[in-house]
Amino acid sequence: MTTLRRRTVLQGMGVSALATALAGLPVLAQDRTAIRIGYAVPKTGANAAGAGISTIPNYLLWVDDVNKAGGLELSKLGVTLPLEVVEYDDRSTTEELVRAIERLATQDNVDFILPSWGTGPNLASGPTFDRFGYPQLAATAVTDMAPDLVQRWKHSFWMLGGGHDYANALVALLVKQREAGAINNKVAIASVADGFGIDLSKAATPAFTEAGFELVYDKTYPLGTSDFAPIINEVSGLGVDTFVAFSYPPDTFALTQQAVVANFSPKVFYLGVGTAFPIYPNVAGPNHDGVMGVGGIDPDSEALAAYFERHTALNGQAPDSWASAITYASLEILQQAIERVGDLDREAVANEISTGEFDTVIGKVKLVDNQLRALWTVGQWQGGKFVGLAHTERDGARDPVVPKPAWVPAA
Amino acid sequence: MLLSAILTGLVLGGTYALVAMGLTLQYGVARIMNLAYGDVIIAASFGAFVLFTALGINPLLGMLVVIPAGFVLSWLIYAVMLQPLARRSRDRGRLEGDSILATFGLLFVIQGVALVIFGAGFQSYSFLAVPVDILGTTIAANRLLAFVLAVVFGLGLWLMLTRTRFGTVIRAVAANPASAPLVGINVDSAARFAFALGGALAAAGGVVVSMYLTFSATMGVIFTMKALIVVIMGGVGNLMGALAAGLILGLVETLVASFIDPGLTLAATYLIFLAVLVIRPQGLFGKAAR
Amino acid sequence: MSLLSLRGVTKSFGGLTAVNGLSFDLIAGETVGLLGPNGSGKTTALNLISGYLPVSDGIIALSGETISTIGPERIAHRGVARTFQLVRALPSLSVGENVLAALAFRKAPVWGRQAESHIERLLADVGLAGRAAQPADSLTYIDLKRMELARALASDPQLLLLDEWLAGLNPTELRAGIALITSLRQRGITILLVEHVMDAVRALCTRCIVMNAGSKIADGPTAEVLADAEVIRAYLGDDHA
Amino acid sequence: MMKLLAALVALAALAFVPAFAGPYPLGLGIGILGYGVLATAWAMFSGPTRYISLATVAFFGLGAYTVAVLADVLPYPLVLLVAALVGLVVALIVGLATLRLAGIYFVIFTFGLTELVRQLVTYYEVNVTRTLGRYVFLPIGPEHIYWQLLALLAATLAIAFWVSRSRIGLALRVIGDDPDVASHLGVRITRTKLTLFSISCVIMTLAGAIQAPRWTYIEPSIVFNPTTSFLVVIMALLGGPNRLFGPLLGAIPLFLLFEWLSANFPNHYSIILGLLFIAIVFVLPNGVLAAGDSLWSRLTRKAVRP
Repeated sequence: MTTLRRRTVLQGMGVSALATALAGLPVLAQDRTAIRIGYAVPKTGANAAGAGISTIPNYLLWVDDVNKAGGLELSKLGVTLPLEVVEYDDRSTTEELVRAIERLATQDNVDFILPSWGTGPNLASGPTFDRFGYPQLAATAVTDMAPDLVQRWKHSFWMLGGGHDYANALVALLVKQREAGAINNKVAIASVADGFGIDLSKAATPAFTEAGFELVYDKTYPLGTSDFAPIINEVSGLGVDTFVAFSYPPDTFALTQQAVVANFSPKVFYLGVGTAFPIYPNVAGPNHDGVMGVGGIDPDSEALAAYFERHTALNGQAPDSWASAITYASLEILQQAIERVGDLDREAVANEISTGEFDTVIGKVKLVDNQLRALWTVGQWQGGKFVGLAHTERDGARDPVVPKPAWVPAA
Repeated sequence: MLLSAILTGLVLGGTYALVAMGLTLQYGVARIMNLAYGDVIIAASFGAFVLFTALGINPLLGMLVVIPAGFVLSWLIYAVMLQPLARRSRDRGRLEGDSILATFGLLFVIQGVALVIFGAGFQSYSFLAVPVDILGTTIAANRLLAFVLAVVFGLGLWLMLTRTRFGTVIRAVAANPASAPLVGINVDSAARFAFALGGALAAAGGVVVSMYLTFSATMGVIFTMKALIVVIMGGVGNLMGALAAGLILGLVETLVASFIDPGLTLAATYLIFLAVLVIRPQGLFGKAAR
Repeated sequence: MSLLSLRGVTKSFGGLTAVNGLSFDLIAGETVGLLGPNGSGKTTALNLISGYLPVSDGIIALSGETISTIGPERIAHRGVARTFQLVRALPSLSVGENVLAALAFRKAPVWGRQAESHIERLLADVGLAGRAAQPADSLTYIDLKRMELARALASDPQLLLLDEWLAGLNPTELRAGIALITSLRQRGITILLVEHVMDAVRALCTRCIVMNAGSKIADGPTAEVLADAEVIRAYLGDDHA
Repeated sequence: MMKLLAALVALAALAFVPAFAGPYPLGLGIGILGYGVLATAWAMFSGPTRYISLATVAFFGLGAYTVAVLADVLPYPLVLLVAALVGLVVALIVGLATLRLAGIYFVIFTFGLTELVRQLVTYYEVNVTRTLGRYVFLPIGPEHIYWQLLALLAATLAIAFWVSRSRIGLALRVIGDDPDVASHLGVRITRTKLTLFSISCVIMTLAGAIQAPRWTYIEPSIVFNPTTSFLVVIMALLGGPNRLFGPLLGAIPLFLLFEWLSANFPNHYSIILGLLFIAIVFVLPNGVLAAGDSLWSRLTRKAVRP
């Protein structure tokens, strides 16, 4: 891991030196030695942990994969070029991110820019991508605004769905369980008071009500809450079979531990971001089995298994089972679009991304209205894998295990 | 329900108090507003994490390594970096400004080292996450442990400060650094020791917190600010104040979450903090400025 | 007509009563010494008059108007200026700015070009002519005291409270200091001075008030008061009585 | 008079920067101006009084939020006016609440206040509007933001200059040195502190409001980021908070340093930055300008000596 980092640093330094040398010169095809990929990601600050799991390792893996394969073939230019990276730390602030993208676009003259991590940063950098005509492959943004945003920013692509997708899928899944008599009618929801939690709870609350569920608890808690004893204690006395938390990583883990300690073991235990993280089984111990959450993967896909292996080998950690594979798939889409266009014409590449069909680790993908609609929406830990239970488009989902196994008290 | 909320709140408050006591010692005696305090906590969490996951050492035993390490590290930080600043500043305002800048730098250094070694991701392990039943309320053993340690350390420190000669020296320096040398006290070494002791307490807090909280290299500042709030609310340099303020904040947070709305817990925390300062500008247990 | 009058003024800190039922009057133009052993409440009395501390009980009036219920800045605007027991210069300001600070915020403020001549004259009065630009924290102790006096005078006071202003001076400086205060008296400023230097008290004060343990134990012409046995006992201890 | 002319010429020259600077230099310009305004406004109150305020981002964020809420409802100049009013009202409340606080208590109070504001805005958005995150789609390009910030910076410097020459500036310095002496000299402490604090906070609020359109998307964790408050303090302290151009001259090199470090050492940014801060405290104990002064005086002294 350390050696890898050192290499990227050297690479980054080399690139910026080169950029300074080349500044102002027109970049001609025959002068090219590489395809320049730029990104600004949070390496420090509040978003660093999230980006360190879903975004940065996949960027590294993709560059490594492409370069090991000899680079990208640009048929119109008659060359095959390796990828060269210019990376910046956006320090988890929007202001830095916007400026870094301006810099990548106009100083470093990179060919393509990869987006930062998270919904807010992707929304905030949308106009800047648009202004410089770079396609934006937002693989870690969950927003119901996507249909409007693609109208506003023609070359933006939204890959992780919106709050309604996840909420509706969850409700549909639970309706079936209720009809099968596996769970009762009572549901408790706790949501983190941040963009993600609110988007999902806003979609879920009416969906649950319309489906005839009784919402006996529906509250938010602030970002940064560390003690969930009050919430779990209250919910455990309400007789719910279904507990839903639209939570963020540290809360996701804390909620699990608190529920185990309080021996609150509802038949359906659903959590938000972080459930699909490879670290989750370490946190929850044997109790991870049967926990549901956002995301999921196809456990039978060989391409995905190979991706997991390569990712683990390069980064020293497994990818998460939600946004990681989609992030990697977004890069594969970019890669294939570039190769099909045969040069670095961003307009043409963006059009190809809009209209083409691509073969990725998550299967065959065709964007609908610039959005990835083929998504795993609900997953569950089964046999050590976070398998998909519900998919927006395709079958082949695993059946949920309801009730989940009862908690095993920690030793 | 009320009893349960109160117990849970006290236990949560115990963590806050434990985390804050070291800082109140550092600020109260050494006059250093240590912005890197939370990063020392996180460093200790990483220490306990590595000992536990790589070497299989129980965090309670791990404390025997991590706490002295925290002491030595803080001792060195003070001796190398802060002592020259303390010596050259004539007045307290100057040292405050300098120490803010210097420890702000230190914060980045510790965080940067942790980022290089451990990456930015979340770390977590599970230890003593077993339920303990107290008066019908289920509490996680690791959180209970934090509370017990807060009380033990608080009591131990209080005894040390009030019953030993060394404690008298520390209190003299805290009360009046200018005149302490007149009675033959070496202010430098007292301040250095207090700063190191504060670091040891931070390390203890870090180990305990790591047992039940998910942490990452960039989370130090959250602990710093929480600790500062507790310290200021209790009255700078006052151990009992830190303990009381920690418990109050824990109680408020839990009671609001249980009976009003979990969405308002942090707002209530800050509101209480601000209200205390508006009514008592020197904190709960602090002495008036004049 | 009395300029300042105290009636039953009391100040307690918690359980400790520092000033207890203090009453006296100052006639305009007088220079009065406030004497007493350490801890007898003299400085507290000055602090109460200048509004630095609020009274616990009693009334302080200036020219017949109560000032014990208003804050120090409004008392200053009524014409009360003071120096502090330990000199309190404004260290980040220059000598001239220290004086300007008083000119600028007094009842009839002086500011800008006009203030410069005032500053120069006030500094010349206390023997600091031509030193306006010097940083205040570079002055010697006696010069700091001079500057503090110039600052107090810049407020254009009717009543000047001097808290051990002559303490810590060498004999030459003391003579100069006494001469300076004498010149103020001649300008018609009423002066209340807390002082331990007896020679100065004899030279300057027409009248003395003596305090012990928070209460007034003597009040009268200087020579009489200083001869009073009780005063000597309170002041110098039983051995001298 | 010459100085004023020079300042006006410099201002006019800076106003032409967007005409030939590319988007990235313009972005740098916006960043520098933004922090320059915040640091200068911060120092206006905190420099002379030495009250270290961490509430900068509370006002900055309030400004940004005001724009986000009202951008579709009111014409832009009116939105800015409302933002300034919001800043003023909050500043007066905060100012009154903190009157009795000093030193570290003031520092942490202002920090807690920022978090409280952020929590309350979040709670309101979550429970009343049921949405977190707002969009600001205003036809205001980077060059407009640049010009507005430049104008704000010019105004801020002009106010700071006026304050330093006026009675209220002197009053603030006297209070900073010794509040007891100040009150005995007739300085109205409450009024002075409140006035300056409010002016400083209104400027911060406007700085946030002006920059809001640049981000398009606004949520509490973006605009109430406490790091901003810390950076402003560090910049002002570095440059020397008691000089007119001190905070600005602290903001420029630090801002460029951050930029350079994050571009060239994205993976070791934190460590290098931290070590630099520590080095700065040791090498330049009184700020950049003071260091420049003492260097200058040393040089001239040498030159005078035979």
